[in-house]
Amino acid sequence: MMGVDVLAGRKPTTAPGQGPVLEVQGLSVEFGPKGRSVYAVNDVSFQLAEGESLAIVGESGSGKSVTAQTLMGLIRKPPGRVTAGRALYRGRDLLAMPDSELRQIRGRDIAMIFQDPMSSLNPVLTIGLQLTEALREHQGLSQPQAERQALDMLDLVGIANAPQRMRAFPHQFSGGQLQRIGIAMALVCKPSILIADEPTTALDVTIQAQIVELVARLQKQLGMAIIWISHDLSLVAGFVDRVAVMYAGSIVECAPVNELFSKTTHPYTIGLLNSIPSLTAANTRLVPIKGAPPNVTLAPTFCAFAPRCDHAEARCREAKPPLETVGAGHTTACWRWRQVERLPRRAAAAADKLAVAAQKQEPLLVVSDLKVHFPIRRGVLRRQVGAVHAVDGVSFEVLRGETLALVGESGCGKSTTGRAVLGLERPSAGSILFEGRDYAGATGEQLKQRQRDMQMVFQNPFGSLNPRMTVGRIVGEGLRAQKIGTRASRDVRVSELLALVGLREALRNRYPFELSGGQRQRVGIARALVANPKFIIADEPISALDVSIQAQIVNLLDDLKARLGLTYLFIGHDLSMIRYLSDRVAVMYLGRIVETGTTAVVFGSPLHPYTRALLSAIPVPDPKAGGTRRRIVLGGAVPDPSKPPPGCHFHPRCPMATEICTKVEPPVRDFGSPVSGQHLVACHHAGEATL
Amino acid sequence: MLSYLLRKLLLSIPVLFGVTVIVFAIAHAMPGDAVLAMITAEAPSSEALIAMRRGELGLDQPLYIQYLNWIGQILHGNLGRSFVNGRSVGEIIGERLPMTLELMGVALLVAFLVGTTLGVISALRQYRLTDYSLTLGGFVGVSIPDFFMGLLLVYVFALELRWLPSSGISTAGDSFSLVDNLRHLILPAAALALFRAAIFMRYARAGMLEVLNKDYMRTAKAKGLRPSTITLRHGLRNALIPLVTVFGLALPTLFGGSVVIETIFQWPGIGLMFIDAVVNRDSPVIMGYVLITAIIVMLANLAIDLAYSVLDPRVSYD
Amino acid sequence: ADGGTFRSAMRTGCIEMGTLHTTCGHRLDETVLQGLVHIKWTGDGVQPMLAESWKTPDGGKTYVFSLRHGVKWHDGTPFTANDVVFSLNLYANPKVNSPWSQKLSAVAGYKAFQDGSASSLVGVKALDDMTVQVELDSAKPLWVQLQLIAISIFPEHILGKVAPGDIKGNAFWVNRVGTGPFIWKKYESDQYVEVDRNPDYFLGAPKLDRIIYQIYKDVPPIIAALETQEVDAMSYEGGGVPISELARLQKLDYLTVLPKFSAGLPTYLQFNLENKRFADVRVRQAMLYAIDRRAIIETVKQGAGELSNTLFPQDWARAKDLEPYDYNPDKARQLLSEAGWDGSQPVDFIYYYSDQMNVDTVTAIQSYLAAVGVNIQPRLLDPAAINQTYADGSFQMGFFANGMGLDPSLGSPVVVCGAKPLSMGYCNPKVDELFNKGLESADRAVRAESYQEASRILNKELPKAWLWNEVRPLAFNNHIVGLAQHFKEQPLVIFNHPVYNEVEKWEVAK
Amino acid sequence: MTDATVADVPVASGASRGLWGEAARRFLNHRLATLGLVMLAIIVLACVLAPLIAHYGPNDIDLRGRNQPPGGVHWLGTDGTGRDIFARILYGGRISLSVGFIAVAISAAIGIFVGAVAGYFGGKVDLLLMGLIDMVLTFPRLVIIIAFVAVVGPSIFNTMVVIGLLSWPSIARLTRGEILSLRNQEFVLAARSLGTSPSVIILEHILPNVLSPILVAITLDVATVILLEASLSFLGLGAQAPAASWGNMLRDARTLSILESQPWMWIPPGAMIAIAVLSINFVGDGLRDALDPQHIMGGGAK
Ligand SMILES: Nc1ncnc2c1ncn2[C@@H]1O[C@H](COP(=O)(O)OP(=O)(O)OP(=O)(O)O)[C@@H](O)[C@H]1O
Ligand SMILES: Nc1ncnc2c1ncn2[C@@H]1O[C@H](COP(=O)(O)OP(=O)(O)OP(=O)(O)O)[C@@H](O)[C@H]1O
Ligand SMILES: [Mg+2]
Ligand SMILES: [Mg+2]
Repeated sequence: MMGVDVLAGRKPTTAPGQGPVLEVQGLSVEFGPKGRSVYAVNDVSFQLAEGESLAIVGESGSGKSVTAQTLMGLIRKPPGRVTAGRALYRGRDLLAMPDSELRQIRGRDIAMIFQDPMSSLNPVLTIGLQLTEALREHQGLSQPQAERQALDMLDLVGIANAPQRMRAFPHQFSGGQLQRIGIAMALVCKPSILIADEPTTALDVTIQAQIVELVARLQKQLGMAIIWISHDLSLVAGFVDRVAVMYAGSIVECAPVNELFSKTTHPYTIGLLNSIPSLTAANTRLVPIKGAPPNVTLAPTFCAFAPRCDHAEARCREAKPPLETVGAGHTTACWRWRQVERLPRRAAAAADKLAVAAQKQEPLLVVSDLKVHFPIRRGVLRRQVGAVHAVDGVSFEVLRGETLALVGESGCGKSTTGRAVLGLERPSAGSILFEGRDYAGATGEQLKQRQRDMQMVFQNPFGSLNPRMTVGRIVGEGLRAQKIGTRASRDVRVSELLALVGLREALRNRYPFELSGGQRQRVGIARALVANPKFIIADEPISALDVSIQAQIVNLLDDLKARLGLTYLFIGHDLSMIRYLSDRVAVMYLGRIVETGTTAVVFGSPLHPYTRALLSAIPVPDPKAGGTRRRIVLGGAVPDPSKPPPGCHFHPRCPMATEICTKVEPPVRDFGSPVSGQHLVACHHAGEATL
Repeated sequence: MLSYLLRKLLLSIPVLFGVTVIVFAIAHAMPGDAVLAMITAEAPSSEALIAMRRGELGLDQPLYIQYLNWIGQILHGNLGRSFVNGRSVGEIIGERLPMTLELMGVALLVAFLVGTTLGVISALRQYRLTDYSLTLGGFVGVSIPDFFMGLLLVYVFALELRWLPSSGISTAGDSFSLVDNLRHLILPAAALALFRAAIFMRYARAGMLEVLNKDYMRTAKAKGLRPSTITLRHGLRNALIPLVTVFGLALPTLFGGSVVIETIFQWPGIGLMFIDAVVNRDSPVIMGYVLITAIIVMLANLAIDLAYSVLDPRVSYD
Repeated sequence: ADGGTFRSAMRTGCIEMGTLHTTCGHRLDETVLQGLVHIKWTGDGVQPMLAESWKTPDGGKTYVFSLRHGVKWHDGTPFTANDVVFSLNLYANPKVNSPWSQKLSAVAGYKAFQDGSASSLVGVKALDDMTVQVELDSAKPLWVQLQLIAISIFPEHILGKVAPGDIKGNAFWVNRVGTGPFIWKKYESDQYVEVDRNPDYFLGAPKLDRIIYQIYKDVPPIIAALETQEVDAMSYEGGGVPISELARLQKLDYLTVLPKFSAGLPTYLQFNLENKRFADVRVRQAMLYAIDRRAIIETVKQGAGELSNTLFPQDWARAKDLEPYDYNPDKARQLLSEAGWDGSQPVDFIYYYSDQMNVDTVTAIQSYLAAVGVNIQPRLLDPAAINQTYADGSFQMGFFANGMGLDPSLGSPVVVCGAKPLSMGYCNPKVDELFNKGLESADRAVRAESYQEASRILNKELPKAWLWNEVRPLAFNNHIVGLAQHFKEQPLVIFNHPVYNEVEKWEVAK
Repeated sequence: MTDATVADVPVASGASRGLWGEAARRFLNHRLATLGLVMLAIIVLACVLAPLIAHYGPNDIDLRGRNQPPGGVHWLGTDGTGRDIFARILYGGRISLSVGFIAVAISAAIGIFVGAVAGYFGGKVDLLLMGLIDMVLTFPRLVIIIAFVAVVGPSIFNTMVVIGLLSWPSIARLTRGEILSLRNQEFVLAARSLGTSPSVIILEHILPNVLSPILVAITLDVATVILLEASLSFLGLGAQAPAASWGNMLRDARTLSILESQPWMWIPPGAMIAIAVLSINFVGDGLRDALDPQHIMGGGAK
């Protein structure tokens, strides 16, 4: 797989630790006109040694990308402005050199992988061209030569059938493949520094694991220094040497990775760690960072975290703390780091999570053998030539008062299932019984009743709110649609709900674009709750949110469930969150449910090979654990739901697959016990220990 | 793709049918007919003569019969004969269409090239002096009606500077030479093109601005490519895609514009033919014109769909 | 020989239909196809062309034409009496359906031919190879001068092979073979007709190498082309120089501009006399009093019009003691109120000259009429619509002109009884009688009496409100010798008839 | 779009201000747009108040005072029949602008309706309406106008109606496209799942969100139609003499002598068209920016 000559051309590098290849000093970047500046990056300094890997983490908008892009001269000027600082690459200041000179360094010496693989590739050019153009530009290679190198690189990142794929266009690849191509493109000139700007955020958990693995391996093989930008501390914990935590444009803490976890000194870092649900300690309440993300339009003359910090004192609001050295290679920017450090990591606010009676209840929703097929039409007469088997025979129950989580990778049919349950999608087969009644074909009053009882919280907090309606109108819409109450009583109810989800009354007349992500999602929840539903389908309600805000929303959903006795169907792919908030889990793969059981059982003793792979891909915010856990990295990408493989849908990617799997659809078997409850698994080999 | 084209073509049949029915009805509702149009005071015609002429041309039959006759001819691949001079409409159009296509083609091409180039420049220099002056110039260009633009151009380039001939398709009586033809083409093509160039410029600017913000532009820059490569290969290629639609929408209006321009510059294309046909109530010619232009517009739209799928590999028509 | 090229602007495209079916383009014809006789360009008689001479032994009932010897068609075939017989029959053939067939309505057997009971004109006979006899139904002393001049002679050996029904639009018309001074060379539709020198022309070989008739639809390009010397003549066929461009062209020393060339075109306000509103003669008179025609001629028309108060443009046909209808709005108002005119009703007013001067004229008329309480609403129509409007009488007033430069008798269609649609319901038997009398003699003095009397009646009764006789400014490039001189001496445009203009004598200045 | 960027925008300003108020504020902050609006307002006002502003009627001829250059009494000079150019510009503006506005109002009404129906209901309805759209798009607009005007007579009102009836397909297409992309947006699904009726969904959720690109198209169309009227005037199909429109004033000035030596006859109508077109487009740009909530979120956000 690894082409020998790929590495042969590599310039000799010094070993890690031998003097910095990149040294950033006091970098500050602002956007917009003077006087109304956005202070995106404030006085950022760090060093990168040859061959070292550094992670920069921080919530969205904290200035990670701007920092990286400034180094490569990629920010647009105007509106961007570098107001101070130097960035020395092997002694030469990247910020001071003319663009023509910087162009020589870009791509050749410092390369970048971008966040969204689809949008960062040019959709109208073949990937062959996009891979070779940098080689031809920088190394003056001929097209055939460049193509050979590009092919080797594609092999290296694991794109099968590379020669043919060179002529394909970006849209013909899956997300994971695209990101591999993005990596190949960055590495093709063998740079000495690789900057990876959230290269996996747009990808699925299983694919994410593949990519992380790949980059870590390549970094070792090629011996380059790497800056890995992420907002997910747990993701990077396993493989980087050092971590820099950014907040509001500044680095607030920078430490070797082990030390960051063991000896955390900055309150923000602590907050970050706390808001991540732990895989080991279930059923503890999440601890969100209070307040909203910082206002970066204020000049950075004080500690930007102070408004959200429990330890803040007057000094914090007046002067910006300098980066102080705490230990070897460990710096922090907090006036009170000594006190902070001494404090114990805040114990999770104990088990105030209401223990919902896990006893058997009658089911609220029974879905049996649900199929949703989308026709594919072709030809002159638009005949139907096939179907996307988005949901292909799904059965499950949701019990009154419980939270059932539906998990699975992107495109496996989770949303479609949810929409079918809600009646937004017409099932091709199967039945959906809600409170024992089948609403298929229901009209008028009946339908209204179900619409009142069953609601959905949508995936995308921005897309699901009409940008031109005020919060008040949005929340009240359900009441108006259902013709509930008078105008005045509706107003009262809206106020109630705003209070319930923790939104100030003053927000009522605002428009969605004036809200933060967390606030928007609360509006979505309030809207769903307004007509007193019994059942809520939450379609990935937190996946678009920042870590620190995710915790807020999850806690809110939890509280509401307890207070209002709601039942949830929670759709998601973030397994650590799901583990935290669900009572039972159903794992979906390509239109079918492969495993169902109580959360404890599914997470504790998964039986389906897909579930196992999924679980192993969960990043753990602990470098030590990350090092020891065995990861099962699945090969291949999600297959096409219009041509699902025969037999067990999972067999092409399954390490345990045998003859029978390719032919016979596995029956659902119950491996449960009276103690652990039902544990349904659809696998021929379930229970066999080998994996 | 093929089946998409077939389907589009199939769909276009009822559309064409609708167009012709309506135009036929309207053309016949115009006051006077081909026979009356030919009468002049110098050679007054008797009622009997008029009736006889009407009979000859089939104008005495009910409208739907006339239409069915016409359609019948069309199905035999025959566009009928001109009421005025009895020549085959297919032949007349065959003679003149190339002229119109030459004029429109060159005008469209020039408008597209000039408009796109200026639009790209304008976008790259957004909110600078160049951008503002191009925008302003563009709007002035958009504000001058074709016929006045034609006169202005003739005044400046034919009368004052004497660089170019004032009208016609070639020097009358000289044997055809391409250079001569092109010299005659410049002014009418420019009169048609200027307005459209301004429109293309607006769209190209908007398209380019949109593309400039795309992530892949940043990727291209991060690869250390030359600015020109970035602008042309990565930027323009993508910015062209929405422009293609504008290109397609420009066609029907271009036919309208060419009627005016052909009249002003005595360009012997189908626009000039059409105006005469209207005056003469020469409905076979009017219908021929309508049918041909509708077909051209449709084919052009198909071609644009094709161009779309070439320019944008993501588009697939199935 | 390097005789050079003469380029003439022509504002029509009516070539493809052919001579038999067009009422325009006859100027072109005279250089290729010719008739037995043409009008002399001085307007004072006819010029023998293919007929060398003719006699009428019985005072205008029978005409015997001796044809010119040695004339050859451009393809070398000799011209004979057969061609003449063939051509006259072609004009009268009902299958050809020519608008000119009326010109032969006096020929014996015309009716029978037209209604299908005869297969040719019995009145037309070839006495021998070079002699043709035409017999009329009754004596018409002016028949040759007034009717025959509009008839061209076609080659029987070519068109004889074409079925009469297919004559219209035949390829012959874009590749004509004639006997004239120039040989048809090339026709480019909507571009030009090129004709080359005929060295064998019977009146002497032309000095010019070729003539190119450049076709234009729009007037401004002709002006531009004149200025850039891309064309040499803006004459009648070009529609004349727009008044607004006159001054501009007059400044150019290489052009001769004739600013006041009489077009023989009486211009008038048309009344739909079948409409009661215009039945009272006082209403019609009031309209003339209301309009300051002198002011319009001086300003809008820049002098391009001769005030006129009756139908005839020919001096000799007009009485001297006509009512002048000088501008007098008070009188107009008084007449209108006497006639009980209802000014609150708008008047539908149609016109079809779309050039700026005429549009301005209509504007001025509208304004003058409004001042006395006649509220006209102008409506610009194209010829087909005008004819339809005439046919169904769906209008009230209009602004029109009719060409009749050649002879006062040509005015009859606009005033005689029942001459629908142009007479608009006017009928005065006395006028009809005078028109008939005017054709009974060839002597101008005798004829003048009848026409002058008619002019008096028309002046009083105003079936149309005569405004002026149109004048067309023409312009010619001086480097064509003979061209401008020729038009300078021509008294008026002899509307739309082939004129012997001595084109073979013109040349390009060296 | 990440949420943090949103939070960067100061949201402190008055909470009770409505979207339209907000849009108006943003619109007024758009320098070119306000300039456009002010110019347009001046033009429209001047045309409406023409009788108060102009000393002359638009059709008051003065044959002895024709072709006068601009000066004392006739601010912009006189034309070939001595009519006051300034008065004609003002009265002509009434026709030109109302042609623009009325024709576009007609086409916008039809276009938005057809587009909304096709886009929202999809399926057979969509197919049918798309066929109709294609048909009208391939209509030779000029042919129909010429023929139609010949049938019902040349009146500017007729012309406006025909232009309106023929110009809607592009707006319909635009609307349909926008709606197709909105139809499955989660906020629409959300409304459906709440039981909101289709008409309310179209009116409250969809139309307000597709309005801004459509408004831009509409403003561009107004400009195009003003020019189309000019072209029609050239063919004698526009406003009928003696009524003035900017288009037929230009047509009247279409001679070389006027072009060369009487510029006061063509520069004013030409300039008025240019200024009107420019202002309308500025207003259009401004409207787009003002109605686009993402616009204010600034920067490179798309
Ligand atoms: N072109 C720009 N104009 C104005 N502000 C900008 C621009 N680009 C970035 N910013 C601002 O700079 C700040 C830092 O942005 P940056 O993209 O670096 O965040 P990030 O840490 O990469 O966040 P994410 O995780 O969302 O990618 C943000 O507040 C952002 O709004
Ligand atoms: N209207 C539709 N027509 C055709 N195919 C569809 C349609 N809607 C969804 N699909 C396909 O059905 C499959 C399941 O889609 P669905 O949205 O349910 O996935 P998901 O599990 O929610 O994924 P994600 O995590 O990305 O939201 C996908 O392959 C999708 O492309
Ligand atoms: Mg970023
Ligand atoms: Mg989904």
